[in-house]
Amino acid sequence: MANAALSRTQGQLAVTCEDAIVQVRDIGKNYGDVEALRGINLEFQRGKLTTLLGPSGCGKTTLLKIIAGLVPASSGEICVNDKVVTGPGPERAFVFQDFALMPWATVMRNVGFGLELRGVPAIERNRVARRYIEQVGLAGFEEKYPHELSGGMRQRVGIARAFAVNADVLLLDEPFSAVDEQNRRKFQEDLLRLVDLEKKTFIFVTHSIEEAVYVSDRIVLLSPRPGRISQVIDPMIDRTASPDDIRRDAGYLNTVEEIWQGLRQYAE
Amino acid sequence: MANAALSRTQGQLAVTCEDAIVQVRDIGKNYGDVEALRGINLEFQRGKLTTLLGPSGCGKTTLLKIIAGLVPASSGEICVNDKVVTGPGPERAFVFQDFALMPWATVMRNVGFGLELRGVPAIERNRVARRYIEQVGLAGFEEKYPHELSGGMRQRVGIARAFAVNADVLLLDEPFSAVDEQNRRKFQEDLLRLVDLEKKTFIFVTHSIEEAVYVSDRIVLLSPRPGRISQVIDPMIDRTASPDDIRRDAGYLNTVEEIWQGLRQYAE
Amino acid sequence: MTLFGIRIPMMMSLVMWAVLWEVVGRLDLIFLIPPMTSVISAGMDLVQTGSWQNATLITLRSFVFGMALAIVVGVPLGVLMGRVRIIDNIFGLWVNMFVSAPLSALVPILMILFGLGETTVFVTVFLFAVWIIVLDARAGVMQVPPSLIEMGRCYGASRWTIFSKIVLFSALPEILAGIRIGLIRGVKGVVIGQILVSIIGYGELFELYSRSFDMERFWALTLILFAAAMLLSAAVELFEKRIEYYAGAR
Amino acid sequence: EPMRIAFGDIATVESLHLLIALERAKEKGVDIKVTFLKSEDIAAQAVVSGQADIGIGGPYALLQKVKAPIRIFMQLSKLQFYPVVNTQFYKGWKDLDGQEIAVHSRGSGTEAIMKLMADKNGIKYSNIAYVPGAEVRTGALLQGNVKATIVDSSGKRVLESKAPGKFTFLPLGEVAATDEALFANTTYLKSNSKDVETLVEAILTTWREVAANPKSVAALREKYKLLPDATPDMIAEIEPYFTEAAPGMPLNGGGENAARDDFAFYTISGALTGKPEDLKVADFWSLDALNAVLARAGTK
Amino acid sequence: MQAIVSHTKLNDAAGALKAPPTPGQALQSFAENRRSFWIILSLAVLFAAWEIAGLVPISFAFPKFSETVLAFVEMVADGTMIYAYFLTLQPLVLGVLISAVVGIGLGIAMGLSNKIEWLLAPVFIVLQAAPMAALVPLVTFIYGIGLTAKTLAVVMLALPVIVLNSYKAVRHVNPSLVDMCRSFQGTRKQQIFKIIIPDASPVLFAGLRLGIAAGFIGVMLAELLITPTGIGDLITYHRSVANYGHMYASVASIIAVSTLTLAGLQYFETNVLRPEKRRK
Ligand SMILES: Nc1ncnc2c1ncn2[C@@H]1O[C@H](COP(=O)(O)OP(=O)(O)OP(=O)(O)O)[C@@H](O)[C@H]1O
Ligand SMILES: Nc1ncnc2c1ncn2[C@@H]1O[C@H](COP(=O)(O)OP(=O)(O)OP(=O)(O)O)[C@@H](O)[C@H]1O
Ligand SMILES: [Mg+2]
Ligand SMILES: [Mg+2]
Repeated sequence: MANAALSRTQGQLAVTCEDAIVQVRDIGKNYGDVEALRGINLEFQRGKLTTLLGPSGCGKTTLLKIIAGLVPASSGEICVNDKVVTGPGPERAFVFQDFALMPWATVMRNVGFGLELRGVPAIERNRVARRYIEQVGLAGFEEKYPHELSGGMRQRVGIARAFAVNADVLLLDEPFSAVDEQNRRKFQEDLLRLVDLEKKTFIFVTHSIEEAVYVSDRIVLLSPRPGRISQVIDPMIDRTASPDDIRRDAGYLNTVEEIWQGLRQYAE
Repeated sequence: MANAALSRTQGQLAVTCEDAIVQVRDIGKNYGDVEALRGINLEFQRGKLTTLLGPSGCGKTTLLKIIAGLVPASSGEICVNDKVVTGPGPERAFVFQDFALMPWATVMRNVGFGLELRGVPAIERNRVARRYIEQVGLAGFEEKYPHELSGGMRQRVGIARAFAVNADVLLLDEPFSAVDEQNRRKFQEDLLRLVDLEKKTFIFVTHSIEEAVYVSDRIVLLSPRPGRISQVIDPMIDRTASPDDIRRDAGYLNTVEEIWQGLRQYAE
Repeated sequence: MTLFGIRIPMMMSLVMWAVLWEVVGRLDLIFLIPPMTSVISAGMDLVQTGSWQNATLITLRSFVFGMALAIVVGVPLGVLMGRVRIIDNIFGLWVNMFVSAPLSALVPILMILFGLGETTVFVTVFLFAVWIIVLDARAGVMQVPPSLIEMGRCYGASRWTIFSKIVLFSALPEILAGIRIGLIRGVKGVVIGQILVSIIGYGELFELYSRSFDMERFWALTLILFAAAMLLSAAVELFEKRIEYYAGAR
Repeated sequence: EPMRIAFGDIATVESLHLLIALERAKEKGVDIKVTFLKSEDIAAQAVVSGQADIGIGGPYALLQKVKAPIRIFMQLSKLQFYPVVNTQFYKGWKDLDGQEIAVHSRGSGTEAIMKLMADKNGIKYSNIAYVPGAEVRTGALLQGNVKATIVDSSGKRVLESKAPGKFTFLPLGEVAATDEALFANTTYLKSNSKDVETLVEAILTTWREVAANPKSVAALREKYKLLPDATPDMIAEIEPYFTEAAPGMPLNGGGENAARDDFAFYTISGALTGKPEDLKVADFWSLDALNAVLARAGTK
Repeated sequence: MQAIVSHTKLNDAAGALKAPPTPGQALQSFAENRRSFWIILSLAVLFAAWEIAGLVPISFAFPKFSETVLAFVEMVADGTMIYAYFLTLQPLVLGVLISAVVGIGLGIAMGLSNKIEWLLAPVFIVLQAAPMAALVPLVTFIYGIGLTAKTLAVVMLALPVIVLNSYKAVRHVNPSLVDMCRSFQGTRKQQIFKIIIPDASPVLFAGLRLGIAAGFIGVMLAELLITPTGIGDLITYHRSVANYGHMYASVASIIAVSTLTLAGLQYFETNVLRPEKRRK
C-alpha cells in the first residue's frame, strides 16, 4: 500500500499538460486598495480534482469565483475549453459554502433550479433532479424544504443541483466546512465516489490539509495576501485503497506533513 | 515510536482509580420530554486530559455543563475533590465554544474578568492577566478589543481567562471549532504544551476524532441520544514525540480508525 | 446604515431636489410651493422672531421632558420584561399594541387625563416614544449571548453582577437603537400633540401660517423640524457607532 | 388661583378685541391664563372636565346633553357668515338642490344657517361635508375643491380681492344667533363672581369702544403689545376686519333675548332638540354676572 | 388550544412526580404556560380601573367602562359605527394599496439600482423621520376635503415606511443566492423574479404591515385634521355634544381594530409565509 503512493512537488512554474480544461492566465485581483491575488497562472486537468489550499484570506474564494465568472478579474484571463470566458457559463457549476438553497423551494425544485433557469420543462427537470437526489443519497426527501434538513443534507442538495446541470467543471468552495466533523469524513468518502462516478473536473477549496491530500489529484498551495502560487503538489495516492489504508499510507502522511510545514508559518 | 503506543479499550463499566478529581455519579438529564443523558458514571483523573466524543446531539455539552454546575442534573450527582457540588465553583473553569468574550472589554479586562468578579484588586489581576496573556502567545494585544482579533486569538483569550482564575479543572466545549483548520492544528500543539505546563485537569469536548486521539489521555465515547457511555479508550500515546511522529504512530492511527468505525454508523 | 456610508452623494441628491423645488417655486405653479430661496430667507427672519423662540422653547421643553421620561421608564421596563417572564406577560400585550397603534386617535383623550397645554403634549411625546424603547431594550436583553451569562455564573458572579456587568453592556447597542427611533417618534409626537390638542409652540405657528397662507414661513418651520429630527437621529447614530465599535461583531 | 380660559382657536387678528379685553381685565386685578386649543369642542371638553374655568364657543348641543352644570354667561359674537358659490357652477340657492356643500362642523352655526336656507328655499343638499376653519374653506374655494360653502367676513374679503367676480355671495335672511359665547361651570361662576363680573365688564366696555371706533383696535394692539410677530399683511387686515364686524357686535352681552333667538335657530339646525318655547333660559344661561354688570354700565 | 392545555398538564404531572415546586417556581411555570391568562388578567385589571375611575368620577368628561361599552354596542346596533368604518376604511385601504404598489415598486427599484437609490433614498429617509402630521393640513389646500385628500394623507405616512422596508429587503437578499442564480446563467429578470423577490418577500410583507400601521395613524390624522368623517367624525362629534362614552368607544375601537389587523397580519406572516422563519 505505502509503496503505491508517491508524492511529487513542483516549484512556482505553471504546469502544462495536454488536457487542460480550465486555464488561468496571469490573473490578478484588487478589491479597491486590497490586492487579493497576483499573477496566478494555473491549468486544471480534465477529469481531475484540484484543491486550492492556503491560509485564511489568501484569495482562494476569490480565485474560485473568478474562474466561475462571478467576480471579474483585475487582470489576466480565464480559458475554459480553450475559450476565454468573462462570465458564468453552462460548463461550470458552483457549490456554495453556505449551500445557497432557496428556503422557499423544495429539495426537488432546488436541485432542478439550474435547469428551470434554462427553460427545461418541469417533467424533464424533475426526472433529472430525482436522479441526482438519489445519487447524493437523499431519495425520499424530494418534497422537504431546506429548513427540514440537517447541514450535511443541505450541502448534498447543493451538490446535486450542481450535478443536475451537467457542467464539465464543478467549483466547490469549502463545501464541508458547515458540516460536523464526523459527517464531513463520510462526505469525503462520498465525494471520492462521485468523482469516480461522474468523471467531471473538480476544483475544490478547503482549509483542511488532510481533506486536501485525501481527495485531491493535485493541490495548489497559495501564499498569504496577495495570493500567489507557492507550491503545486500531486499527492499520487492510490484511491482504490480503503479509506483507512489511504490515511495510513506513508505518501499520504508525508504529503500532509510537508504541506503543514509549509503552512504553519502562516498560522497565528 | 510505534511500539511505544498502546491502545486499551474498556467496556461500559466505570473506571476507578485512586486519584479522581471529578466524579460523575449516575447522572441523567431530561429537557422536558427529551432525555439527553442517561445513567452516566465517570471519573476524571487529576492532571489528565479526558475527551468526550460522540455524534451530534448526544449530550456532550450537556454533560460538560452539568459538571460545570451551569445546568442542573435531573438525577445523580457530581463530586469534585470528593465534595458534592450543585453549582459553579472556583475549582472549575469553563472555556466556551463561542469564546464568550465581552466585546466591550479589552483583552486585559476579559482575561482578568474572573478575578474581577472575585474582587481581586486591579493591579493584582492585571499582573496575573498579563502573565497568562503572554503564556497563550498574545503578548502585545492586551489593550485590543475582541473584534480586532481573529477567531483563533479570541479563543486564546478565553483560555487565558480560564487559566487566570487558577481552577483545578478546565472544561472546554469544542474550543477550536470556530477556528480555521490550520490554526486549529497549531492550537492542538499549543494545548498539549499548556497541559504539560499547567498540570491541570482538562475535560474536553470535540467532534474531531483525530483531535481527540491526538490530545487526550482518555477518550469517552457517548452513544446517540439519550447519551450513555459506549466506550472508554486510553490512547496511550507518547506525547514527548514530535507532532508529526505522533500522527504517524500506528497506535494513533489504529485508535482513530477504531473510533471512526464505532461512530460512522451514526453519521447521516 | 449603508446609506450613511455614502454620505456625500446622498447630500448631493437632496441638493438636487432642492434645486428642483426652487425651479418649481419660481415657475409659480402653485402657491403651496414658494421658491426654496424665499423659504430659506423666511427661515432666517423666522428664527429671529420672539414667537419662534418662544415656541421652540415650549416645544423643546415638552420634548425633552417627554423623552427623558420615556427613557427613564422605557429602558428599565424593557430590561425587566427581558429578564422576568411574569412582567413580560403582563406588559407584553400593551407594549406590542401601543407600539403600532394609531396613537393620534388617543390624543383627544389624553387631555382629559392630563389637562391642557404642555402636560398633554409631554405625555404625547412620552407615549409616542416609550414603546419602541421598551421593545428594543427587551430585545437587547433577550439577545445577550447565553454563553456570556454562563461565563459570569462560572466565575461566581451574583445575579446582580451578571446583570450590571454583562447584561446591560451587552444590550446597550439595542437600547441605543431604541432610543434613536424613540427620538424620531418623539418629534412626531410633539407635533401631533401640539396640533391636535393645545395650539401651542410649533403647533400654533403651523396653524397660524397655514391659515394666513404664509407658505414661506410654513415651509421654513417644516424644514427646521425635519432637520432637527434628522440631526437628532444622526447624533444618536454617531454615538451608537462608537458603542458598536466596542461591541464589535456580535 | 388664576382664571383659566380655554380658547378653541389660535390668537389671530380676528380675536384681537378679546385679547384686549382680557388685558384690561388683568389690569383690573384678575389673574388670567389663556390656553389656545385646537377646536371649540376641545375647549368645551376642558371646561366640562374642570381643566379650564371658562370656555369660549357656542356649546348649545353640549349644554343640553352634558351632566356637568355648564352655563353660558355672555355672548361674544353673533353668527356673521356668508354663503358663497362658485359662479362657474351655481348662481343662486335653487342651483344647490341635490349638490354638495361644505360647512364648519356637525351641529355648528354654519351648518344651521345652510340648513335654514335650504328649508326656506325648498331645496335639499346631497351631502354636507365638514371642513373646519373658514380660512380652509376659503382656500378650498379658491383652489376649486369646494364649489359651495359658507365663509366668514375675512374669507369674504379674501375672495373678493383674490378672485373678483368668480364667486357669488348668496342672499341671507335675518339670522340672529350666537356664534361665540363665554361659558363656565355654575360653581365657578358662583364662587368667583367678582372676577367674572370684572371680565364681563372689560369685554363689554371694549366691545362698545371697538364698535364706536373700529380704528382703535390697531392702537390698542400696540399698547398691549399683542401679536408681536404679526406680519404687515396681518396688521393691514385689522382695520377693515373690525370696520366690517363693528355693526354686528353684541353690545349687551346677549342675555335672555339672545338665548331665545338661539333656541329658535339651533332647534332648526338640530343642535338643540325639543321645541324652542319649551326650552328654559335658566338651563342654558347664567345671567347673574351679566345683569350685575349691565346694571352698572347700562345697556346700549 | 386543547393540545396546549394537555401539554401543560403533562408537564405538571411530570413536575409533581419529582420535587414539589416552590410557590415561586409554580407561579413562574404558570406564567410561562398560560400567556392568554395574563392577557385576560391585564385586560380585566385595566377595565376595572377604568370603571372605578369613571365611577369616582375623575372628570365629567371621563365615562365609565360600562358606559363606553354600552355606547359601543349602541353605535354598532344602530349602524353608525359600521358606517363610520365604511368611511374610514375607504381612504385607508385605498391609500395602503397605492402605497403598497408604488412603495414596493420604488423600494425594489432602489434596491436594484444604485442610481435610483441615490436619487430617492435620502428623500424617503427624511420623509420617514419627519413629522408628517405637520403637512397634513396642506393637503387640503390642493386636494380639498374629499377622499383624495384623505387617501393622500394615508399615502404620506405609509409610503416612506413601505419604500424603505422594501429597499432594505432587497438590499439584504442573501448574496450567495444571487451568485447561485448568476452561476446558472440566470437572466436579470429571472434573478429578480425567481430569487430577489421571493427571498425579500418576508421583509417586504413586514414592511407592508408597518405601512398599514402608519396608514392607520395617517387616516386618523386626516379625519381629525382635514375633515371629520368616519371614526374621526364620531370622535369629534360626540365630543362636541358631550357624549363622552361614545367618543371613548370610538377611540378604543379604532385602536382595537388596528391592533387586531396588525396582529392578524403578523400571524399570517409567521405562520403562512415562510414557516421556516417561524420562531419557537
Ligand atoms: N468584496 C470584497 N471587497 C473587499 N475585499 C474583499 C472582498 N472579498 C474579499 N476581499 C478580501 O480579499 C482577500 C481574499 O479574500 P477571499 O475571500 O478570497 O479569501 P479566502 O482565501 O477565501 O479566505 P477564507 O479562507 O477565509 O475563506 C481577503 O483579504 C478579503 O479581505
Ligand atoms: N436547553 C435545552 N432545551 C431542550 N433541549 C435541549 C437543550 N439543550 C440541549 N437539548 C437537547 O439535548 C440533546 C443534547 O444536547 P447537547 O447540546 O448536549 O448535545 P451535544 O452532544 O453537545 O451536541 P453537539 O455535538 O451538536 O454540540 C440534544 O438533542 C438537544 O436537542
Ligand atoms: Mg473563502
Ligand atoms: Mg455541543
